[in-house]
Amino acid sequence: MDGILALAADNLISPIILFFALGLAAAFARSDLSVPEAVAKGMSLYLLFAIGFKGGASVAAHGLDATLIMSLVAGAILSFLIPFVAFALLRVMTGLSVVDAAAVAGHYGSISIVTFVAASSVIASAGLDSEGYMVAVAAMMEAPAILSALWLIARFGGAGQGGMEPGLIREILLNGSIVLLVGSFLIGWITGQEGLDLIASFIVAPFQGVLCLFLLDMGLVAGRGLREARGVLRPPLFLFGVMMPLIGSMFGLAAGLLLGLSTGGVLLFMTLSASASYIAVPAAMRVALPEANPSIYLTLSLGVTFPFNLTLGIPIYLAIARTVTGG
Amino acid sequence: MDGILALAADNLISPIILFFALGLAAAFARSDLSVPEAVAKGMSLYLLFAIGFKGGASVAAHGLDATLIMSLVAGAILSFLIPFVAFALLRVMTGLSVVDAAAVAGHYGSISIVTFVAASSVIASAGLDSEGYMVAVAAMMEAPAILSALWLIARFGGAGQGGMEPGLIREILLNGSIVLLVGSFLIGWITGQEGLDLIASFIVAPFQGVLCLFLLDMGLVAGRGLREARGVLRPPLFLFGVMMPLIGSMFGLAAGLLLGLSTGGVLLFMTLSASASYIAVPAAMRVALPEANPSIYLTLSLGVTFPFNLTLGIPIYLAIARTVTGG
Amino acid sequence: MDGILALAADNLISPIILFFALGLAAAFARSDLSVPEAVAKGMSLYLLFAIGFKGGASVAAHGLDATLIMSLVAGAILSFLIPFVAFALLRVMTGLSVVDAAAVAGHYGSISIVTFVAASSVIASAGLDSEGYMVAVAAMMEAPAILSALWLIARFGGAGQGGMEPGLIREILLNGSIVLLVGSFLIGWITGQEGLDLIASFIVAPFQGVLCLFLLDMGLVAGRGLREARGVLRPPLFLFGVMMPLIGSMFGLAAGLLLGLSTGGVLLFMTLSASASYIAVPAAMRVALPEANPSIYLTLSLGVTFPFNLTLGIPIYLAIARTVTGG
Amino acid sequence: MQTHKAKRVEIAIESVMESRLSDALIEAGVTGFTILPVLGGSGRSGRWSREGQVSRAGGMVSVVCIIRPEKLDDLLDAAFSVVDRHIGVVSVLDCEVLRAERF
Amino acid sequence: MQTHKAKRVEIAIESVMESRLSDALIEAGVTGFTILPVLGGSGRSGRWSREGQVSRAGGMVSVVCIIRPEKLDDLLDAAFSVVDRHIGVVSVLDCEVLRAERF
Amino acid sequence: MQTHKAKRVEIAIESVMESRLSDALIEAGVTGFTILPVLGGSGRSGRWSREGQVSRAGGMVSVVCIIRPEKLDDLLDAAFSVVDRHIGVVSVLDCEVLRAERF
Ligand SMILES: Nc1ncnc2c1ncn2[C@@H]1O[C@H](COP(=O)(O)O)[C@@H](O)[C@H]1O
Ligand SMILES: Nc1ncnc2c1ncn2[C@@H]1O[C@H](COP(=O)(O)O)[C@@H](O)[C@H]1O
Ligand SMILES: Nc1ncnc2c1ncn2[C@@H]1O[C@H](COP(=O)(O)O)[C@@H](O)[C@H]1O
Ligand code: NA
Ligand code: NA
Ligand code: NA
Repeated sequence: MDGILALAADNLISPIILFFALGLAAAFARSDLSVPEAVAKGMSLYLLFAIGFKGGASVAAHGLDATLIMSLVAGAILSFLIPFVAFALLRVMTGLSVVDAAAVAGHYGSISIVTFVAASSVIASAGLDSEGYMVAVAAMMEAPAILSALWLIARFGGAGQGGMEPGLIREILLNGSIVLLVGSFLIGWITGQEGLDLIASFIVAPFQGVLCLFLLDMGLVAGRGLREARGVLRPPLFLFGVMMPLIGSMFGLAAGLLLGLSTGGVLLFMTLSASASYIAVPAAMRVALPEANPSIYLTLSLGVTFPFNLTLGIPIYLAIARTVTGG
Repeated sequence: MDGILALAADNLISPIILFFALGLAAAFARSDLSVPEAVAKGMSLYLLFAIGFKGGASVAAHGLDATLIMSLVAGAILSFLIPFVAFALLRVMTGLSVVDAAAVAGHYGSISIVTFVAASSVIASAGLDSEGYMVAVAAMMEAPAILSALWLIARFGGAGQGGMEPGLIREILLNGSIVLLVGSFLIGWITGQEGLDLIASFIVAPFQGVLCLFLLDMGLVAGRGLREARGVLRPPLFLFGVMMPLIGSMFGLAAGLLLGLSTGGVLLFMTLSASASYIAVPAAMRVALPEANPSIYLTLSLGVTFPFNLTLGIPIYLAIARTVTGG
Repeated sequence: MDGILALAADNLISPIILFFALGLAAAFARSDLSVPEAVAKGMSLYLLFAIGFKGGASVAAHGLDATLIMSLVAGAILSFLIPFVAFALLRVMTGLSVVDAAAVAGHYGSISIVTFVAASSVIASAGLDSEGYMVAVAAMMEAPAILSALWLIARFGGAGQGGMEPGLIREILLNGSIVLLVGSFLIGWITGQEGLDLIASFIVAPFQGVLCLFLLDMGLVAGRGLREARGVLRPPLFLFGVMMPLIGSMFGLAAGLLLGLSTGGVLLFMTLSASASYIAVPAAMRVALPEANPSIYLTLSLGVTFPFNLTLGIPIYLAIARTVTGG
Repeated sequence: MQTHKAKRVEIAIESVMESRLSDALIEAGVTGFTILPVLGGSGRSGRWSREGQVSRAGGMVSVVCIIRPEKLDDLLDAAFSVVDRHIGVVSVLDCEVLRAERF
Repeated sequence: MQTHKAKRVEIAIESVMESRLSDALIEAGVTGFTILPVLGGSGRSGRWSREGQVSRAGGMVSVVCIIRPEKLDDLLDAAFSVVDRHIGVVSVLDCEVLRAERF
Repeated sequence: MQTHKAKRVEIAIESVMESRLSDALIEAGVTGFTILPVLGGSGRSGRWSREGQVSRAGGMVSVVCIIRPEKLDDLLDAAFSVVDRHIGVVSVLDCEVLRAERF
């Protein structure tokens, strides 16, 4: 327990968390500080490019673990499954309508890649290692949850015209983040150490600094969202936003242990399961489920669960992963 | 004297000055070279982030000098005071109306952070050191001058409805540049050397290169401004734009000596006092003093004083600071 | 022959080519992956800044080769000349109208700076060297071809009101890419090794990484262009897009040998002659020759010739340059 | 200068729906449209601004079509079929155009 | 398709004044508006372009409100109170809207 | 609130032609205009989008001028002289403006 607290304290004064807090504070104080949309998008392309490539290069270096396929399958299953748990919890705990509950549930099955990146940083500073292909697992977990959300609607009613818009599946599977992450992973794998040497001073050295600036922007956005959506965030919803990642992480823990991953790998699986999407799933929900209220699902995933994971969640998952794997 | 000339010559062929000159030349030649707005804003966020953080880390390393608070107070006083000097000079030297003179005066009390950064580069290449908290002094000097300008209007008449728009004070104090600069300074201070090590390859190594590109853009903007505003720049105004920084620097010199700062610190105080704002103050003036002509104050601060400080001013201030402090 | 194939294979699995291929694939699959316009433009400014500066610094280091002036003259002549060859070929091989043929021809006399950069990377990884002033030759070759295209129209008729729009010449010569490339070249030359040391960690270390991201975007753009313009690309046109760079490279080879350049220099001359413009010339054509169909010339230069040079062309030119110069 | 009567239809719609709207318009025989970026706005679902968006889901665009008056109904039907369940504001103005042969 | 008469008001204003205008509009009971970016322009104070701006002070935005005709006067009063001392162009058009219940 | 009749002219034109159009407008005595960015569009020459452009040649802008009715013909002549051989859509609306002394 002391270990968790020390780790959490340590984590809380890392520059990336502090810049996130600065962004939150600036937004609450209604400062006009802002990062141009194009620059924020450019930084997110950079982060996807860098972690994808590094993951691939690490697979090239360590050889292909026999559990890669199994991990991908496990990721897909978790992404399908977690929305059902979230949906049940939401219907019991909160007064959300079927449509809103299904939409929120879809977000929690999917993942937040920035939370994944933050967990990777923590792994690195804890001197641990992790399976490079976890990046591919992350990509795998982005989409299936959306299908679960739509199935929940179709099953439990709610939206009159629910059902798949033509082309939506293709759009989800080929969304830019997935394509860039998977593509960079494959290129990193193909070009291996030689490729990494070529571009290391672009994707390795400045990575933490870019992450700081990016989290500053995330703080600004999350803070502005929370300020706008104060009304939405009643206590049961807030509670859900904190409990659900803890529950999700247990599924990730189970998967990681069954697969026999390293301590770092288990932590990453826990983090992926615990995190909630705020890019791919909201976009899909706007198309397929326009009746669902975006300020509910965005506030929960970006305003509550994301900061929770960043600050307290990851240290907790790490402590658990260490205890359980003995790593 | 020879020393100044040699230093100025040396300064004039540094890449950052030459890129500024390239931008000016391209603008005068009406080239369509331009830096996208979002990229320019991204670079300015980067510069604020980097100098704030480095300043904070340097305070963490060297311990907190007892003069920090005194320096902040001195900065605020200078920022309040210099507009009065500038206003008197403008009313005597030029035919500007009260409104325009007050608006211009406000700019000269405030500061230009890029000029500050350029002076820091000169300090580094001269092998000198400076107080890390000068970054906080820079932030402190941004806003008070605006109040002086508004007071001058209220006192000497001019704009019918002069006076504070509601919310303006908050906007000025929480403007993005100040928040990012101060926030990064604090984070640099909290995380110290460890934090700096983490992100040094983002904020230290590429800094000079980004500064070159940024000054290219400043040259383009200043050049286009000068071309548009040719008519405005009558000889007395031009003369003011060159004299005022020299006068301002003397106030900075006095403050630096009284506070007992290092040679580098004195140079920075001189530079801050000598420089004129072209971001925060123009924005505040558009809100509070729309009757003032923006092409007058922007042309003076960005088209005359900024290039003057960059090319001749800083070497002069350095020579003086060295002579006086014996550094 | 084996050497060429091995080299081509090696080239084909370099990260920059693979990222280009990723972009193409994403565009064909209609992924929504995209790089914001401002970020793409920022990266192209970075590339021009970096290669211009490095070229200049290299001239400062190796001293001024007597052949600089001769190379510039040769470049201008090639740029003037190649459009006539291209025009004749187009009129014989394809059914293009005079206007469209002249417009396309103008593109092939001019150059693609990204192809030049890719060839420079190949030179570096082959352990060769090249004349730093080839950057200036590249700038020199941008514009003359446009005049040839307009002359061809004036001579062979086609567009009723053909002829120079006032101001067009100035616009072409002072277009942003040329100004930044030449300006950075001169600044690199003036500030030499000292300047390079100052900004090397910005323009040298991360260069390859930025190039990867930039080529990802080029792949996306080329792929989207090809998808839109499927109809345009009849076999004779496609054939022209592959043959013309090979023919052009022979002119570059001749020039490089006559001038007695190094193996790397010859390769660069071949590459410049082989490459086709997709920035400066299309812009000029829209102003001066609006009757010409942009989807023909853009599809050819960006969709066919650019990928051809990037993947197969450069290895072929390198093999030839090595054989002929014995380098 | 000779001008011709036309209708100018402006549709503010979420960015995620843009390609669906474009496809519907083209299918309905609309020969041209122009898409303008939107920085922010306010409506029944509150205020938003582009700089406060991490999500592709948030932004909007404004689609402007100039058409012959007799095509208006087809266009509105097409637009309505997409906008119906979604956020979107559709407005129609009378205007005059040069070069009517282009529409 | 059933449409309803409305007014379309367009206000070009300096970016620094945007939040003050939005607040004034909302206070005047305007239920929705859309903000478009402006690249540049020309007026009595000369030409300007967004790429030639270091300063937040320089840019402009265009605010478009579609409202019921009877609300026009309130809106114009609100807009005028903000625009009065400042740079700004206010224009009003007649238009038709779908889904009038939204306004 | 007192308003005055005016014309609102909107010209969609390729970015490369923007400065030529601005010059022509100013020469024709147009006292002000506002330039809006365009994200993409569709026309006889196909669909395009700003994010799919390497080339400066590809983009368009939309130029909006509000003028006194009596100046309309001069403006249209000026616009037409630039747009004639080029891509471009010119439309004209009736509108009302505040502060007529500014036009
Ligand atoms: N009356 C209106 N005039 C102009 N734009 C509007 C209006 N109502 C809504 N909008 C735009 O449509 C978006 C969504 O509106 P709503 O669905 O009412 O929240 C707003 O954020 C505005 O950008
Ligand atoms: N007649 C007009 N039509 C359209 N926009 C205008 C007009 N007059 C002024 N503007 C816009 O308002 C800005 C400021 O105008 P001004 O105050 O006249 O300098 C200009 O830069 C234009 O963007
Ligand atoms: N009817 C129209 N309504 C609105 N914009 C149009 C229209 N026709 C063409 N445009 C715009 O003008 C561009 C060029 O049109 P075109 O010359 O027909 O290819 C298109 O890409 C659109 O941005
Ligand atoms: Na999850
Ligand atoms: Na000052
Ligand atoms: Na060529």
